[in-house]
Amino acid sequence: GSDQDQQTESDEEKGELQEELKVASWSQHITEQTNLLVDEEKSFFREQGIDLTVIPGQGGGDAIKNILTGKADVAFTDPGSLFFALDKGEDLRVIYNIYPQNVFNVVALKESGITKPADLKGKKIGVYSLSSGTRQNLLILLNQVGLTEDDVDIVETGLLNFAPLMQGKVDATAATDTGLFIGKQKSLGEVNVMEVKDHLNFPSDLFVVTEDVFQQKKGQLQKFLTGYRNSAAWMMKSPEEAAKLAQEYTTDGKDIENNMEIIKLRNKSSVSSLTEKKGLGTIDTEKLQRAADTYKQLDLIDKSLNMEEVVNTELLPAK
Amino acid sequence: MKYVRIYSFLLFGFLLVTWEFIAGFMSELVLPAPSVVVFTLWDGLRTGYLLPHIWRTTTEVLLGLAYGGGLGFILGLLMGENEFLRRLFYPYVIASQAVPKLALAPLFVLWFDFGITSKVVITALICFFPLLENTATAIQYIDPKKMELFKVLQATRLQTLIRLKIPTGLPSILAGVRVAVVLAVVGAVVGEFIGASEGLGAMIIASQGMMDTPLMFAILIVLTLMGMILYQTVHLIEKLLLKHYKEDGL
Amino acid sequence: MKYVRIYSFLLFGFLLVTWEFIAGFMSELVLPAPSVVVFTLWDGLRTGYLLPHIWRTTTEVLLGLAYGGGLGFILGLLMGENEFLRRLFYPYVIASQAVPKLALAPLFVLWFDFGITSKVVITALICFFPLLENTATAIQYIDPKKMELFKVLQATRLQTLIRLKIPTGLPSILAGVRVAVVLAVVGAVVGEFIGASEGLGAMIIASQGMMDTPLMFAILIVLTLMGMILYQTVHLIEKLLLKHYKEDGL
Amino acid sequence: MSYLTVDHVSYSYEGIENVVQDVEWKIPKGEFHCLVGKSGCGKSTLLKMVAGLLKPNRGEVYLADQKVVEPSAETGYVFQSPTLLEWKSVLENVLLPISLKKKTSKQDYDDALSLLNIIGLKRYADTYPSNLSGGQQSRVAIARALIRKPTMLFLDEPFAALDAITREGLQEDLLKICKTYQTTVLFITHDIAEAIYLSDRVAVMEKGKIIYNLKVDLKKPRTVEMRYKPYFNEMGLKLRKALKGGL
Amino acid sequence: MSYLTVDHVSYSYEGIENVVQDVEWKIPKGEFHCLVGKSGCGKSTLLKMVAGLLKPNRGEVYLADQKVVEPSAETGYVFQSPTLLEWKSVLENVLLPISLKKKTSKQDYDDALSLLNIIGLKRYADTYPSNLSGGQQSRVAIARALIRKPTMLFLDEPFAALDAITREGLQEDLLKICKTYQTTVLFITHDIAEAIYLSDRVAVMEKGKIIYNLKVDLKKPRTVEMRYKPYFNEMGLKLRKALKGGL
Ligand SMILES: Nc1ncnc2c1ncn2[C@@H]1O[C@H](COP(=O)(O)OP(=O)(O)OP(=O)(O)O)[C@@H](O)[C@H]1O
Ligand SMILES: Nc1ncnc2c1ncn2[C@@H]1O[C@H](COP(=O)(O)OP(=O)(O)OP(=O)(O)O)[C@@H](O)[C@H]1O
Ligand SMILES: Cc1ncc(C[n+]2csc(CCO)c2C)c(N)n1
Ligand SMILES: [Mg+2]
Ligand SMILES: [Mg+2]
Repeated sequence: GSDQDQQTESDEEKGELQEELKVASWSQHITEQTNLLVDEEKSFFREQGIDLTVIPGQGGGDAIKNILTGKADVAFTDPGSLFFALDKGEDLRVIYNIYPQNVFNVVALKESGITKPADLKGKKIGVYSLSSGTRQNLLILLNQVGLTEDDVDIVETGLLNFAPLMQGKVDATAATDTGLFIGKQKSLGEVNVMEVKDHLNFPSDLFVVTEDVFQQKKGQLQKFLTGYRNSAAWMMKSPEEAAKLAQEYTTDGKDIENNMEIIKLRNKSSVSSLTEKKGLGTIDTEKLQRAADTYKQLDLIDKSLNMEEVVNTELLPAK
Repeated sequence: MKYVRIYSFLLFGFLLVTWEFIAGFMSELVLPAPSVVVFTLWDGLRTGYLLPHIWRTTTEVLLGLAYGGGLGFILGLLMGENEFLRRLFYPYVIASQAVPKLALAPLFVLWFDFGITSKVVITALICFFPLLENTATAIQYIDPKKMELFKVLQATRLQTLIRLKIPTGLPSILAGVRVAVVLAVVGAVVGEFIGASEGLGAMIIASQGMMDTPLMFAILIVLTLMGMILYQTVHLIEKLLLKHYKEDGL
Repeated sequence: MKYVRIYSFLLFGFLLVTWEFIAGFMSELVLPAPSVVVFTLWDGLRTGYLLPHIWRTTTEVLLGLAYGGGLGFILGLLMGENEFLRRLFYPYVIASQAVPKLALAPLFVLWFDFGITSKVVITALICFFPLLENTATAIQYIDPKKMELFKVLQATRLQTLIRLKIPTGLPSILAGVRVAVVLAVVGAVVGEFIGASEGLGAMIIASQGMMDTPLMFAILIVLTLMGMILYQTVHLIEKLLLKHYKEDGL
Repeated sequence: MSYLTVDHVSYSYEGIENVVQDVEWKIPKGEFHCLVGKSGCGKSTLLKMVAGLLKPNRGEVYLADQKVVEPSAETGYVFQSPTLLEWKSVLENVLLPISLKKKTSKQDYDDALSLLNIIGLKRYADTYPSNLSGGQQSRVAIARALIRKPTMLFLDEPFAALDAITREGLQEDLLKICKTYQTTVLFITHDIAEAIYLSDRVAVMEKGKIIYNLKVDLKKPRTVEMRYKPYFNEMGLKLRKALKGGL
Repeated sequence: MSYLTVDHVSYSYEGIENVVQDVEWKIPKGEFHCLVGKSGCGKSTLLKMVAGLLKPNRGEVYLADQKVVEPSAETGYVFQSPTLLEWKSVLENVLLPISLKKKTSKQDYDDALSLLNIIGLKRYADTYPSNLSGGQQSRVAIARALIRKPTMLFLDEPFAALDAITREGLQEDLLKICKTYQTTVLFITHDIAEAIYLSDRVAVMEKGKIIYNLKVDLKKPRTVEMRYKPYFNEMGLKLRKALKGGL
């Protein structure tokens, strides 16, 4: 309908062919994804001939469902959700490593004396919700020191997860780097932080596509990845500008100072020694494999997954 | 009318078949086939896996209904009777309804606890409004002749309420109860979305986290059945109470 | 009655002061003081930060109300009139209500889209039930003498419905509308929880993500006001329509 | 040839048998028949059946040779209780039968006002029923039955709530209207004098059966003097006797 | 000494002025007074005011020397329309006034049944009001007003829906009951003969004013023959004249 008309109109203006591409995100439009959201302003994707739409969602599962039903072409999702979908027999491809660093952590108040994962035994630990990455990563952390879900008391706290911690209603809470930053802003006080990446560092988010889309839209996907890489590079180079744009283009980017810090954190998690070498987005298949094996070990999934078959690097432009 | 069962059955069958058919084209993650869902449900019941959750949610629904329904009815009576109270407190009643409980849920957990209380409070808060509104409305529109009768018989205000206004308003009040019982189920589940590790709402979240859509649908079926059983119970009670009200002359 | 405004004001003031007082002992994260909340709200309005979200949610609420209310009213009429339809479709109506909409989110996005449609559908789905239930109930309990009158005047079924049953059932139907408008606000917000980047529901999620409780409260206040304005509008319409119904003889 | 033919009808309510038993009745076109009988004997039930509101268990009813299965457009009916719509003004209530058939015209409006004038309620046209006295309400119900100028009128104690003077005035008006439009009338009353004064024929009902049937041989138009004639008294006594318990 | 004293009362409804105008009335203990008047003249309004249901705009009402501000436990009231509770059986409807005051006893129950017997509805005790004929319903309303053995009775056309025979029977019963319990009665009727037969005094109302007041000098207890005495006819004519339009 009218979308189409507008489309052709702007095509004519630009005098080049714009191809539509939809990315389904695990979240709403948030500051840490500013680079994905500012195409109107910065044209990272339009320069590549891609007309990008970002579809919001609630959780990595939504992102995957959206590509499975054809509502979107690319999913911006976490490895956990990828594993679950693969476990259910879906045919998916990983094409880009958005955040090679694991951003999850477990936070305890300084006075609690909890400093290492083993101290968590028998404690009450908060997670965002039973479907959240905080829970899965907490399990992984516990697993690394030989603990299971039964050794601790996991409670859901909702997004305000630091409030119960401050009130002493929980002994520790599972969170992410950005969550912890915001918590500290809200006078969380002195805390001990146990980073999951110190125990099992696997990527936090990936671009995932279905096999069908992968086969049919290779060219477009390639352009998209180039665009994304450029946008990520831009966000690293000029976080101030990104922080400012976030105010307009995101739902939560109210405060420019905070935006700046969050963007810096994400910039940090976008790089690893591997990406330094081979360029942004390079997929660390081995680490993904270890993560998948851990999920299997934790009984979160039934099948043994082979990441070699899932990961595809051919679309990623060389550095 | 006697064929309604047959048509009902046919319609149900048709819907099931359509669903099964459509599901054939879709990923199980998005729309599992009814056969798969029923199997999952059966499995969950057989192994007893679902039972504690069903039990927990049922408890919350019933407690929430008792408190919320009771409160809604009593407040409805007070506010229907007394314009002063109505004007004084109605803004707060509406506020309590217009606020999405899901947003308050994290705070409820902080204000109350992680246990059953916060869920019962949410359930009660959600289901008290239809009863309040219907009760308050019903007892305001009473045949003035009957009001005169009770006045001439020196009925006290309470007697007029209990012996005239409530009986006359019963159909409308019960319509409110029917809305309330169905909302109560939603209320309990929404309450369990946050801060629970047991109950069908928590199960939904967990199943979503694991992308186990068949399990989620199985739970939704349990919830639907729960709502229907509650609704039918009210319907039966109504049939008994309103034998002499049925006024449809057609 | 004329002092009700004063009391109302006093009560409001008292509640505010209490809240401010209690908030003094609490982290802003758990319970922000009203002064802080009002400042945040004012700031959000002044800078225009909240306006597009308010606009978006209002649109969804109004559209959802129009569709859901219309559907509920019409289905209520059909099901109140026709026992066959009632028995055939009621199970599905209840099912649609007992299922938590939040859980069905992915399906909604699949069937409709991630834009405004899915939120309008959810809003409509949530607010159609009270209207359906109240309408169906109201038009079933009609004075048999009036039914006889319309029969003797050879009124068609449709005329009897429009000229007798609906006018008689109006108080109860409007009670349903009042419940519906308030639920509509909740519906739109829940719809926006699913996956939206605009609207007050999305803002709530974002504010929680930012742990910005004052902002969340400011949004809840906006939502409350929205519910109250809608409720009051219905109330005004009711006053106009029901001038000759007011039967309270006290 | 009779206009209304009641052919051996019977009726039972659920649980109450033989409320009307095997009633036969013929009313020729333009005639005015009355039905009297003790309270609860089945008069209203018979009237509803004849008008097509209730379906006889046995027997049939014909109006102008058409079998009656539902109320017809030719009939006007006044119920035992006024049954007005509270949310409509008096005028709107009177116009209701017309407005259910078509858009009301200026003519209908004038007709309604002139009927309101006859029943003495013209100045209450814009009042709402709940502000009327009992007798005023029943008069509105009468006007409502007449507005469509029916060829067949069924009236169930229409004047019961009226004082002697108003009642007599309306009796005259009713007779005049019926004469003008050749209306056939079946009229239930508790007032024996009223029955004699108005009718060509009076029937007495007891326990669902017509037990007595009296032809009234008085000239038309009736005059007030007739009421005090011995023949009138005689008829009255006959009817009283029949009413009191068989012949 | 009068039992009921109506002291120059007036009443206006919103928008309708002077529905009752400056009415004065005294009813001595045990007397039976009737009020007649054209439809809409203000009878029901006056009765409601006297019973304490409406507050006079001017003037006052005293019952047994107590100022009437609200209905008292001493009074029974029959409304112009029966107004029964549809969800209660006939027996429960009759017992309503008692059950509002206390737990009903076996005695009350027997009283109710014997009243139902008097009004001829004993076998309908367990029926619901919607299954009764119009006249049957109004009889239930009468029984309901009598169940508490009031010392003061207000009746608003209680017999309007009844046939002559049933009506006469109930007139006798009413007179008997009133005599037994020394009940004071204010009775509205449209039937002039009924007014004369029942009352010690008949008042005629017009446009809210009492324009005529007639003492009935007939022996008590009344007998059927009295109805046909010339004195009876004479009274009737006087009242008719008053009703018809002033004296
Ligand atoms: N509730 C009311 N509001 C306004 N006006 C009223 C109300 N009730 C009665 N009236 C008016 O007051 C006048 C007297 O009414 P009332 O009922 O006293 O008459 P009535 O003498 O009892 O007549 P009837 O014999 O027809 O019952 C009437 O003109 C009527 O229109
Ligand atoms: N809807 C009903 N359901 C069951 N029984 C009824 C119904 N209506 C009337 N009856 C019974 O049928 C009998 C006749 O009632 P009907 O109304 O025909 O009497 P009626 O002659 O009109 O009396 P009245 O003069 O008191 O109006 C009564 O005994 C009554 O109890
Ligand atoms: C940087 C980053 N932070 C948080 C999440 C959220 N998340 C991680 S796993 C998981 C559970 C499955 O949905 C969710 C919601 C993310 N994807 N990326
Ligand atoms: Mg009758
Ligand atoms: Mg009156």
